[in-house]
Amino acid sequence: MKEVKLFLGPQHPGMHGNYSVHMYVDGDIIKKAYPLPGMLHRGFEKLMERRLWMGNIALIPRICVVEPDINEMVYAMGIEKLGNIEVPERAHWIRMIILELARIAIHLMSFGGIGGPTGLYTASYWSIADRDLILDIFEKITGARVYHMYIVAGGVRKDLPEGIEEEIIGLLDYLEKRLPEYEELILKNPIIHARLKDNILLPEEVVWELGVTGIGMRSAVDKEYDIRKVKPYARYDQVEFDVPFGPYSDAYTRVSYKPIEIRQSIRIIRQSLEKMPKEGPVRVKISTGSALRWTVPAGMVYPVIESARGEYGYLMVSDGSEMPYRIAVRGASYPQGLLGVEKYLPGHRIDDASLWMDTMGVCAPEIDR
Amino acid sequence: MTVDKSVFSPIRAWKYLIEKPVTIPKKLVFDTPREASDNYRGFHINDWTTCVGCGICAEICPTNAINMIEIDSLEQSTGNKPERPAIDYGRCSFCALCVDICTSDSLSMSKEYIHLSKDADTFYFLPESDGIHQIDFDKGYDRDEVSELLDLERYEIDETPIEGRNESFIEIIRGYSKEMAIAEASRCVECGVCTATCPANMNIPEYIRSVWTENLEEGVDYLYKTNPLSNVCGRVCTHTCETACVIGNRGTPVAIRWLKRYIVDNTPKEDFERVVLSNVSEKINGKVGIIGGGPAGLSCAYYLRTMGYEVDIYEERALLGGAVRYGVPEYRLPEESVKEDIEMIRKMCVNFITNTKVGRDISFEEIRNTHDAIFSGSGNWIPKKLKVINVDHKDIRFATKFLEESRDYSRDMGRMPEFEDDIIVIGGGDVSFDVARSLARLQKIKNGKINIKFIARKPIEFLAADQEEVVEGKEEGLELRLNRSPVEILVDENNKVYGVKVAKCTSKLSENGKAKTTCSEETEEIYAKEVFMSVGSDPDFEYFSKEMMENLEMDKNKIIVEENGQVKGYPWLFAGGDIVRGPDIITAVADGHKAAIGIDEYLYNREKI
Amino acid sequence: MKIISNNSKTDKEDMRKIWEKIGDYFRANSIWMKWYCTGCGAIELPPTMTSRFDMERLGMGPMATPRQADVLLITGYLSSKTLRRIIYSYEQMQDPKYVVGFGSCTINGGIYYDSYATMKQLDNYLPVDLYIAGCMPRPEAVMNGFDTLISMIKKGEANGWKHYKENYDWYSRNQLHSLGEVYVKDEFHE
Amino acid sequence: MNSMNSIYENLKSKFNILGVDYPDDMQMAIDLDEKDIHTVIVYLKSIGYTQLSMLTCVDWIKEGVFQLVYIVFNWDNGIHILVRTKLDRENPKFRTIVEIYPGAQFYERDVHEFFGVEFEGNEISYKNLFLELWDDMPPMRKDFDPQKYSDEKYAAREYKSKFISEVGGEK
Amino acid sequence: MNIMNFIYAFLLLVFVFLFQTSITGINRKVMARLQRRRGPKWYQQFIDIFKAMSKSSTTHGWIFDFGVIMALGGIMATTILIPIGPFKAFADVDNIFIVSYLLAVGMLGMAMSASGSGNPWASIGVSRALTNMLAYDVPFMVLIVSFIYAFKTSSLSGFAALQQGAGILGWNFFRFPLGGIVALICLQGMLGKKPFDSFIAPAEIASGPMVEYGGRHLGMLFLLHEFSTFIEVSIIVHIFFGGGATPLEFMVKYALLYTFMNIISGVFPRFKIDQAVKFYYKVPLALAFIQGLIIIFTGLGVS
Repeated sequence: MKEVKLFLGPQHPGMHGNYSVHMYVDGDIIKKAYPLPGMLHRGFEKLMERRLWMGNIALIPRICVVEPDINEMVYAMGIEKLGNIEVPERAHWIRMIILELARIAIHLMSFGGIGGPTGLYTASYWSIADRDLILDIFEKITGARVYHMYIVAGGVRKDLPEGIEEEIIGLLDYLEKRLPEYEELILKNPIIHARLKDNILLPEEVVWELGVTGIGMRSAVDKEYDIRKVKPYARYDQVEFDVPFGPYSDAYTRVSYKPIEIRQSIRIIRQSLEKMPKEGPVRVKISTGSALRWTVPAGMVYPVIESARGEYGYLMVSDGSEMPYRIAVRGASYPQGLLGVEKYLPGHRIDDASLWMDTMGVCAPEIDR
Repeated sequence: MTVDKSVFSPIRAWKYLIEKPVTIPKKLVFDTPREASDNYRGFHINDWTTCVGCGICAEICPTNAINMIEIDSLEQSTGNKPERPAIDYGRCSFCALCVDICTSDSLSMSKEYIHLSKDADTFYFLPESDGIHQIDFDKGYDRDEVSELLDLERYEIDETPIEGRNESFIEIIRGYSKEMAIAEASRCVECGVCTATCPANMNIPEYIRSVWTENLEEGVDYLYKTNPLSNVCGRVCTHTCETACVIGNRGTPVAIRWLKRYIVDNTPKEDFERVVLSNVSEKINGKVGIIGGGPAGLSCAYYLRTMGYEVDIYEERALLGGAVRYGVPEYRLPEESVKEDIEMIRKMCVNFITNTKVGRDISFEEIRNTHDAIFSGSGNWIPKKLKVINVDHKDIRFATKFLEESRDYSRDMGRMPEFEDDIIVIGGGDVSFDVARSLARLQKIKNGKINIKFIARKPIEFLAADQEEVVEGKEEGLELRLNRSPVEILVDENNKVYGVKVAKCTSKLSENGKAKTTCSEETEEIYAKEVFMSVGSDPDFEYFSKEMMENLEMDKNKIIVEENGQVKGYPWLFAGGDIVRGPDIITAVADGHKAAIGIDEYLYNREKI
Repeated sequence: MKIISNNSKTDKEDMRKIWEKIGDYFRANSIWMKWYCTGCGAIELPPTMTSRFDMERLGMGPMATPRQADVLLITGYLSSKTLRRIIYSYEQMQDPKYVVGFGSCTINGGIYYDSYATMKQLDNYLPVDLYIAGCMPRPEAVMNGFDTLISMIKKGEANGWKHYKENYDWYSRNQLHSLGEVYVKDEFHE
Repeated sequence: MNSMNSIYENLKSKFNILGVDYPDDMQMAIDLDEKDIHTVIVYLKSIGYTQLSMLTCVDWIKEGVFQLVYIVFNWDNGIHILVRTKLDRENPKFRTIVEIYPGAQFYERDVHEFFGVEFEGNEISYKNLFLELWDDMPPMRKDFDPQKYSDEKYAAREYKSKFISEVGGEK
Repeated sequence: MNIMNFIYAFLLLVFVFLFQTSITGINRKVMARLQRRRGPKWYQQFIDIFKAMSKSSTTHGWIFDFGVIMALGGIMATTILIPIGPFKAFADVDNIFIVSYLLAVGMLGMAMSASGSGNPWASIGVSRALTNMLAYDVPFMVLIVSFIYAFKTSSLSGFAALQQGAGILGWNFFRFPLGGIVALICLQGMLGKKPFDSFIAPAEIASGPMVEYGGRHLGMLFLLHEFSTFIEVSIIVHIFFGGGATPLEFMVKYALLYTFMNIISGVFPRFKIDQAVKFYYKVPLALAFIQGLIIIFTGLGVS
């Protein structure tokens, strides 16, 4: 039988972001699949070499649109490691609050986002509206909704505004109240069970073969493989939280981990608000002089953090001048988004293609850079 | 995990059929869009009254969105460029780095965030205090000390400790260490406001950059492009550049003078010489005579030599340098430094004819006849006198003469000048502090204690002298009697000066930004054995012929010249330095440079004819 | 609050026929946008579409295919690779069709002004009916933008599609200059 | 730090390591000759460094070399090892590691596309992935000027705003 | 049959269009509520249809054009057979088989047209739509056949008349609860609402059959959709909810039933097409058989 060629994306409602997969299908079964990235390629790595260390903070959040803060954090960590800079205590905790709020935001979006490929739009409408409340908090703290440019090398850009703690706690309370409703709607939905259970498997060998990290890895290898646990950054070693893990990774498990992680993030934020020093400096200068002449000592380092999709890191090289020499981005979804699509999307049905992209966590901008 | 699926569980979502939606009402979207948060990064606003047009916002902008637009209605002034930033919203990423780095605190962002248009040109806009649509919005994002991107505090320079400083003429400032110099240089933002303010228009940002990049040879090259007395100016310049420095708007200005000095002090001598002498050209047909070996003359000589002219300098005193060598005390400008600078000029094969006073040892006409052009930078050496009673008393001493003596003493070329152990210094400018502080040192050396009263009309903040001088003078034991205007020199029956009668004054800032001083009837008497007066000086034009004196256009004892230093009516005569405008070394250097260019042009044109 | 450019043709006599006016009324109140997230501005579209801002109040909604869509949202930067596909999509759309440029990148390249992969001026390649300032524009700004677009359509001012037809040569010359080839070679990488 | 020292000692006893660097207390960077890369990576994989986090390249144009950086990660002890080697910039060729880490396939394609390094044995890496109809040198090389390329291809806007003519010229 | 019948038929069409489109519009608001938002204006659906009609459109060959017209014609022809309460344009032709047959003509016309567009997504969508039709038709026909057997009538108004007078409990839905459930499940499939909308699934096959339609073609498709929705819901209202003694009663029942189906659709995702077929052949078909056996052998509920 003749194979039909189909384009999943870039302008396909099932595709999140400007990404494309070419599928050769036989009936409803995908026989071959080729990822086609690069629609969002902007040459970040080149552009970063042409901007000041400080000026790059405008650029880096844009590498991953849905979760910008991790970029700022990795970049800041890299500079701090190269320059041996000690970040003030309070800044560490503020960073954790920001990062975890961001994690909630993206998990909420992708948890409700499962409504997109499956047709449960109500979930998407709810989750994005609730995510917007987090963006409101971000706006109050950082001055922008999406691209915060808040975590900078040496600390954070501004201290927390007054009274924001109560607002954050209020939001967390609200989310805790809402989460069961999401679970009723999504996780307990029999048709979601029918669609996701035992579908889109990710066996342990595949994890190691591709280099998948994050929820996908943890749900498959039954180990607590989370950068926050394995090599804690900021003050993750001083808060208590659990990371969900398990031995069997199907689409349902991966989706069901998201509310669990949201709850753990809420727990981390609550502890952070409690343990954080109530005042004190939040930023140290990374270098002498004006920002036009901030330099970072020469060296090469690979700072890495846990994003919502897994290990996220930059290879940062400095030659001691006022601009980075080279920054290479390891997008967390690079393995599953390229080799994963090519090797493991075939065999699934067309119906599952966008579900595959969704539950594997493929984020186009961080692949394209 | 408990198995939990039920057809009925999703149906619970139906409860939202009767609950209120979370949608933001249309009114809050369209009529009065929701107010953004307090530090929202909306559109830019710029307070034009505080903006200095430094252009740092354009410099830091990671998107190249900011262009500086020249505004015709604004005027260039110290520390102020007639330019204002225009922002391209086809570029801007709303990162607010421009706000964080704004040197004058004028740029900030409002809570306004809606601009829609079919016309792309409207997205390029010149922010003023009222936003893009001339609608008042609250201020959004603004810089605070955490988000600060400038380094506002000056890095400590190594100084001689205060104790014992007044016991000798050893230089106070020891200079920057390498780390400190680089740190200080990194504070510079390369705006170039200083360049416009510097009389010599030195390439300040460039040489500071060369300190930062540790390429001092390049720095020397930049220095000598506009100033051949870098060693001197690295120590005693009046540094109007630092007054203008935009970092000074919110912090302490970059120590431009000390960085210049750092370059000179830390470049290896042979490199220094190589760089400087590489500019010298082969001699061409043309000979210029220079009257006065002061900064103006030396500068003129240097640049004439780089252009290839033969140069003779006529100097009245035994050593070249003029005010530099005879007017500035050793503790500020050590002999070594002056020597180095002058030696460098001598090495360029400039003829130094010392101990030759024009008009006395050689006539002006003779110089005129043997040279193609003349540059005069003879300087101000005749002291001015205050209009007070008994001012013509023979025992009153004046700054120029005393400084000369004291300088000769400190370089072991003369004996210690005479002075009493109880002295009043009348003044207010830098020179008067030079006098007072030199006297203090001499007193300390001679008597072991200091007794000097310093009288000035104005309070500290309005004194003409550098604030540093005032502070250091105080530290060294001067007794400041400010806000007092002398009205009479007290002379006793033996015709001996015994003090000064002063009127009490008050000063306040007037509308034009200058201090206005008014003195009351109330007087007091301050007693001392000797009075030094240092209230300025006048030029000595003895060497000009009578006819010339009549023809020269003068304004308050200053010769009026063309932009290039050419004296009106005498195309072969150029003048510069104190006899033209004063009041400081760097102006003289600048005049010398300009005159050199003017002379070159004049001679070139003459040859053509 | 709403600023529409001054040089739009408000003062020009309204030449539309009555049925065109009626058609414009319907077209203004039911704008379907094409579901294509071209750039990072797309991240503010979900909030705009969903419950918090509820774009459907304006009669707008996403559509899966270019044939059904009325408005093409260029949500930010356009890499040359995307631009090829955008041109394809635009030409597939049915008249009348509108283009809205989101944020800095569509106007003058934005933060990617020196990137080798992104274009700077959208209106060199496609006729743009409205630009929205911001990087990226907030949902409120987006909503106001749509509102402005609606009133422009009602007044018959959103005529980019006519302009595209009339100046097709100019546009296609620009497209060819920047892209080399507009033709999408989808197989090249497989 | 101790554990990293022991890893280093261990590696040193087996391989010829040209240099070592500790950028962080959970990271180690080792420099190798290009012929040793494969054996070291195989060895590292066998002792627990089962994940290839990244493979990328740095262009040291002044030295005339490309530096390949393989970052491998051991999830159990949280240590990243940066395995580095230098290639001649004029004729950059290397052998693929796809048979060791299959995940390297697209990283190698990436490096080929942006630096022009060829990986023998990974045929697919010769095809461009991100850039369509690319017509210049590999763009991540240091001697490539993106501004120039961009200006030639994509014209910048020339604004005709009112204030430019009203208050003065653009500087 | 005289000229009045045709005038009635025309008025009926106009009425159905206005009524069903308004109901759709109101239901969009209801769905919006469920999603915690306000939703569009109630007459938005009219604007959408007229807008689509006012736009230009591309043709992909005569099959593409003809299919749409054929589908619309077929569906409109079906619509005029549907009684609204006691009102009928043509007496005695509201036979369930005629209705089903004409409905299928409409569906096939659309399938033909969509295939004519040549877009692979459309082909997949069409094949899914037809599969879907096959899936829900089997249990539904089993049910209908047993009803015809029990009530000895095959006309819609006949079914309705039999239930009237006995109050709410006299409705077939309550007399034959198993059958009622099967009918609702099948109705969900007929309407193409979730969980049985895999043939238009935007996230999977980019709206499936509609992928190449734009402008006027799309407008006709929308009309088609409104009319076929009306037919499908009406059938169920007549057979299971007692039709209407007055047009108003019918309209109220109709609106409630349609809204109910819609809010069910709002909280469920969609089945994959193979799952949908499996589901229909498992649960509703079994239930339909059981219901049929009960009717045939025990007569329970037939009274």
